[in-house]
Amino acid sequence: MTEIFWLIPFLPLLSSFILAIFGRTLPKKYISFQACLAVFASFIISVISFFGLLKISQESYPLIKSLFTWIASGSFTINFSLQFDPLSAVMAMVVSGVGFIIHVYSVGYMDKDKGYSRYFTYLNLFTFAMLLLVMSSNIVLMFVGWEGVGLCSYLLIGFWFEKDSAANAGKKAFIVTRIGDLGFLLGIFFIFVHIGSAEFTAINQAISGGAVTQGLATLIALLLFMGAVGKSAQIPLYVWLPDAMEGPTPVSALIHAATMVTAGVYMVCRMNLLYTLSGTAALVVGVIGAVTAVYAATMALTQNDIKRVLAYSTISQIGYMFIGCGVGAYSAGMFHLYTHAFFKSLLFLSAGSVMHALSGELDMRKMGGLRKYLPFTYPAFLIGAIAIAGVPFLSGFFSKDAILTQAFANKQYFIWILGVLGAILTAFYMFRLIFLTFQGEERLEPEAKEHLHESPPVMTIPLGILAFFSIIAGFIGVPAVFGEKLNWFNKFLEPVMRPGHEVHLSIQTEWLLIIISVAVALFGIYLAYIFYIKKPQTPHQLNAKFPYVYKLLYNKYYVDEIYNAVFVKPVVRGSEIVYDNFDLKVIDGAVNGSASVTGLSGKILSYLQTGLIKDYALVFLFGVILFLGYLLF
Amino acid sequence: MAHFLFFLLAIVCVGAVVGMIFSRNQAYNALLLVLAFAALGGIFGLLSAPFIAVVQIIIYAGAIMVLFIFVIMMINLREGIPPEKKKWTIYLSAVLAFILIVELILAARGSFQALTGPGGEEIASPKALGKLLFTEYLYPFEITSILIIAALVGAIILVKKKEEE
Amino acid sequence: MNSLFALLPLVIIVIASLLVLLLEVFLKKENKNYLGFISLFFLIVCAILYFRFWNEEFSYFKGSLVLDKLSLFFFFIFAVAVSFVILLSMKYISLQDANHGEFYALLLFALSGMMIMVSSSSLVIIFLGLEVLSISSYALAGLKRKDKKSSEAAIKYFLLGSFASGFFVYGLALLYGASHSTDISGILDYFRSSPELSLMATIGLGLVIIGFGFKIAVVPFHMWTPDVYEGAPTPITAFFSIGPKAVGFAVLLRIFLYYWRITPESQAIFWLLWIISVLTMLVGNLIALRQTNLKRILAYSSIAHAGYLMVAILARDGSSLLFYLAAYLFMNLGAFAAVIALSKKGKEYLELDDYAGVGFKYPWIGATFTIFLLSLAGFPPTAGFLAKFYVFSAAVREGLVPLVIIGVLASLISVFYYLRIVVYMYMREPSREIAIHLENPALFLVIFLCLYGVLQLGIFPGNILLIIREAINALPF
Amino acid sequence: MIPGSYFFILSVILFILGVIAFFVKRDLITQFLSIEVMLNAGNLAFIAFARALNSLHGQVIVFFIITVAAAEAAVGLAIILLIFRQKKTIKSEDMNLMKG
Repeated sequence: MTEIFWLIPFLPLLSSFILAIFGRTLPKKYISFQACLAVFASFIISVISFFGLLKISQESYPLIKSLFTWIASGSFTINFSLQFDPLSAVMAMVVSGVGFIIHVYSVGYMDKDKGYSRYFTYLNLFTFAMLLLVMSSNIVLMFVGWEGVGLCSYLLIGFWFEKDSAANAGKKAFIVTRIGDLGFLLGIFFIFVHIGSAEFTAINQAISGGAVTQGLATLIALLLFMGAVGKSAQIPLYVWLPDAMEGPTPVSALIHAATMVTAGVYMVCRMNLLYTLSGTAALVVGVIGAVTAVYAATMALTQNDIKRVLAYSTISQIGYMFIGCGVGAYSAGMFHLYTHAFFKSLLFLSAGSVMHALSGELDMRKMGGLRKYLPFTYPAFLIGAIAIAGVPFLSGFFSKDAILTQAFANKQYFIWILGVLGAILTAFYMFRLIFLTFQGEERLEPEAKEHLHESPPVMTIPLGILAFFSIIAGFIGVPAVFGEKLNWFNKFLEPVMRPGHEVHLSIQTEWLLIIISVAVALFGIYLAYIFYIKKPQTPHQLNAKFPYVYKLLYNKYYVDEIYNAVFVKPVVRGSEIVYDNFDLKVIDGAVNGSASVTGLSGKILSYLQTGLIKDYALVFLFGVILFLGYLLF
Repeated sequence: MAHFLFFLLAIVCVGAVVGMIFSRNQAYNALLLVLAFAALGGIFGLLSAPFIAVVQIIIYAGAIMVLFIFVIMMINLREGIPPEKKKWTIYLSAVLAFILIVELILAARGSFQALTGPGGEEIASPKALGKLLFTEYLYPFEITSILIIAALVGAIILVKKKEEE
Repeated sequence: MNSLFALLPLVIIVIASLLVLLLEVFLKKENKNYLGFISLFFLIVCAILYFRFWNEEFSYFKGSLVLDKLSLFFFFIFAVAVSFVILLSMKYISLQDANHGEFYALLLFALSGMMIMVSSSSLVIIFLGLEVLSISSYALAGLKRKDKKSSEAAIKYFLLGSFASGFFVYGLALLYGASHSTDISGILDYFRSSPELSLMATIGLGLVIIGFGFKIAVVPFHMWTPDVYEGAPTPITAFFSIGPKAVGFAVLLRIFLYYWRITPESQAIFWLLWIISVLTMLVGNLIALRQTNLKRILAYSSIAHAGYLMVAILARDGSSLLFYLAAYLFMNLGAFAAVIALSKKGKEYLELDDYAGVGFKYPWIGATFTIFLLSLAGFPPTAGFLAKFYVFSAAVREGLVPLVIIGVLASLISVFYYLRIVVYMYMREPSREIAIHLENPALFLVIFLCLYGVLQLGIFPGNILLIIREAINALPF
Repeated sequence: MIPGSYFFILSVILFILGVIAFFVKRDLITQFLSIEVMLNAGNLAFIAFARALNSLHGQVIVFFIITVAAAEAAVGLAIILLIFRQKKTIKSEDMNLMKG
């Protein structure tokens, strides 16, 4: 049964073709049925193939299905071939599984949209490209998927192109990620030229056979990482992701949280031997990941747009994944990718449900107290938030803990500290989001309140499923302290990622680290609680009711003030300053600036094009003279 | 004598082209060029190329330039078009032309010796030329027929009056 | 095979054009499409003949006519290009009031010029072929006789083209004087054997390269391109963007594949071409950003593509050059076909604003145009991606890493303007009403074939790569 | 016997004069005439080299170049005529409908 794994990407492609050609004439019900079915079938085949994979011996990994010879040029050939190994299996299941759930959710979410068939065409096409990306057996074919997901992301961000901002955001996403792709492509060229093959197995053989020098490995690894930085929205190429939230929310959940943006992490894991060989490259990956994790988290602190908070949170979480890769704990990175897919898409879909209820409102300042109106969405969101904050024993706790433990174990203390700092911020901004949205007083617009309603089952059931997985998904990779044998995930990925730097700490240290991360998470939640729930009313209420405990509580309030003044205020204020000055002006400005510089040089050059024959001949003559002059001297 | 003839023809040729540059009447321009090309034909004769010299005078100075003059007559502008008014174009092109002349002469300076080398005295008879043309150069000779047909078709297509006009 | 038989395809093409000229007189106006079919028929006959020649000997008329596999490959490219252009023109010339039978005749003359050029190693014959091509092209550019832009395009092309020819002839004279030969192999032998006179020869070679540089439109010899492309009748623009370019590169390939090998120490021309390639890629793409006229955008894009092709010349890699040309043929002609599709009687829609909402109004045209544009921008899995991939990986293999970085950057810039067209088609509300003439089966056939070509070359390039490798390996040196 | 270099220098001068005339003159016909001058300079160079090399090939090539010039003249003048009919002008700078 395992041999049919090559069908996995092609079912959505087929469906996408059918929808592209006949979509306008088909009834809505059929469109959604077919689109979901195709992805679901892919999921089923992935699961079957996965179990098939478990049965066969590790020596026969990876399973390769070569469909045809794609490029044959002189000494090397590139096959259009797919491979299935533990890494691909995990990714394929995540992509098709989460993809299926989001397809179902979209049925409800996009119900009234006029571009219904177009939407599912794109979404299916995206699923195909993403599956191709994770299942291709060589880096060139992977690049095909890589560009394909970029294209679909562009189409889907700009889906509501009537809004100028959406069209622009789509373009921005596309262009910025292409900057990264520049590096990726160059990396491929170098692999091509120096290793002579693009197949992952051959590349790995060349690396483990010592055919690749460290310098070359560093060069290639850094070039490839450039592509990952663009695609996975890390510093400095992250600017497109917050803007990408202009797209429909399910798209944000699927592409800009669960799958496409993690392609960079997947790629680094796929090339893990290369990064293990080059210490420099690994360090760069780790540092960029750590800095991004903290930086994006501070950005998230002050956003008022619910989806933008989640977007920055995604950037930050992907930073964690890169920390994992950077310190050599690739399977920890993958593990976080896997859990993150569940809880982040859960968060996005819940946010979508909130928006749906409020007729598209995104501003948290106009929400509040939604808890009682959205009895299903609220707990779903809460589960997601707890998971991402790292509260035991939800999925996010295990994966984040695995990454931080490995960072510590590899003596990357700087990265570890940044990671811990990021964890506090994560808990803080997530619960700020919860409190502002669901708790506290209602700040709704009157007309929004009128048709406030919980979403239909076709949307809430996916929420339920994702919530369920957000809770339990982590148990396949529990830390070593709970038992050596329990970390099944690590062991499963071991054939692909021969443990490079994975170091085992003593039980005590590991407990300590776990306690730290739990404490950190709770501390963040507590801060958010004080800051957004308690502070507004507490002082005078307490003062009136309980005069004698007043002093104590007053003191406590005093502590809050200290927190407020010493910790929260500076961070928040700093976040605002950084957002306004650095994020918007420097990085965004640099992106826009380079665009306008290119535009300007085009303008200047086109002034030369005067339309006069004589001027053209003059340029020609200039060319001749310089040409001959160069030849003479 | 040969030297004298050469310098005479060269001065006529260059003078006619310079005259064309300064003249503002197109008919004069064309006539001056007839003169220049005829003089050039003489120079070809000095270079032991009698057949080409004749061709130059009959075809170039005769046929081609007459074509020009016909068109100039047809267009018949009331007033001539004076040379370029934008001074910088003239200066710039003069400077560029000067650089070009230096470059070309620099390029060829090593070959001046070879250019005056011995063995250039043999008169190329039209017979030898014709033989070469119809043996070794038969293929390009046939190609010129395509060239001329294409030119004729192109010219006619562009200027013929349409039936409905 | 005897040498007269080897001339047969050329003779057939010339006879075909004469026949078309003759029949033009007798055919009624509404039957002029027959002329197109007649031309197509002869083209196919010619292609079959060339197909038969594939494994024959290859040199006739003392090397004046070289039917090696390289020239045969180029014949096929030209045959495909010209037949596509003929199919594109059939409706166009009646819609745009240019219904001349001579149209096809001139096109066939241009084709014969290109055939002469690629199948010879004598620069004199190449020059004659170039002139046959150019003279037909000048006339073709001016074919919309009532359109002022068209005749302006013709005069610009003509004057600048003749200006460039003047330099070419002078360069040829210098080469002849220095090397005693006008044959490519003779000249290159001279370069190998006697370096003492090589300054004049190098300058001569430089001027000859400039002459071809004009034809293939590389910066700074490109200035004519956008205006001529804009003014010429659109199918002719499509022809200009591929025909003269391919033929120019064919000759450059013949010169340089050998030249690099015999003068490895001669760096001057190499670096000149390097600079030209960089300038071409950057200038073409940068100016294209500011254009709003589709034909001008495609004109600048064709300049940029000449830059990428130049990279292949610099990488000394013939097969990637041939593959790029084949891919470029399909994607560029496809794009032009989509532009031509958007026209009605007496009116062409060429401004970007006209394209707003086209993707929804004419979904097929929109979708295929998008694919062609993506291919031009170099997206996998289209032909354009593989073509760039080949060229750039060949360049990396030769150690031209900075060139490749610039090239990839330039193609990054190009994404802006290609996507802008897509954005207009799919993401703008139509600002004005456009109505197009849709009954044009020949044009849709071309679009379909180009689409097939783009995908075939992008996904299953195996066969054509085999052919290309044979063509390159069969080169005498 | 006159040194070949004289002829060569004359040809260079003629060529450059042709180039200058192309930029100085403002009507299409005379600009075209300037190109003819450039072509003739090329012819002169060919014949000078032909004599120096004692080979007839140069002369044959000149024969072809004259043919080319004739063909170009036919098409070029036709285009100029077409322009004149449309615009009633043959000033070079009036050809400016397209730019940018």
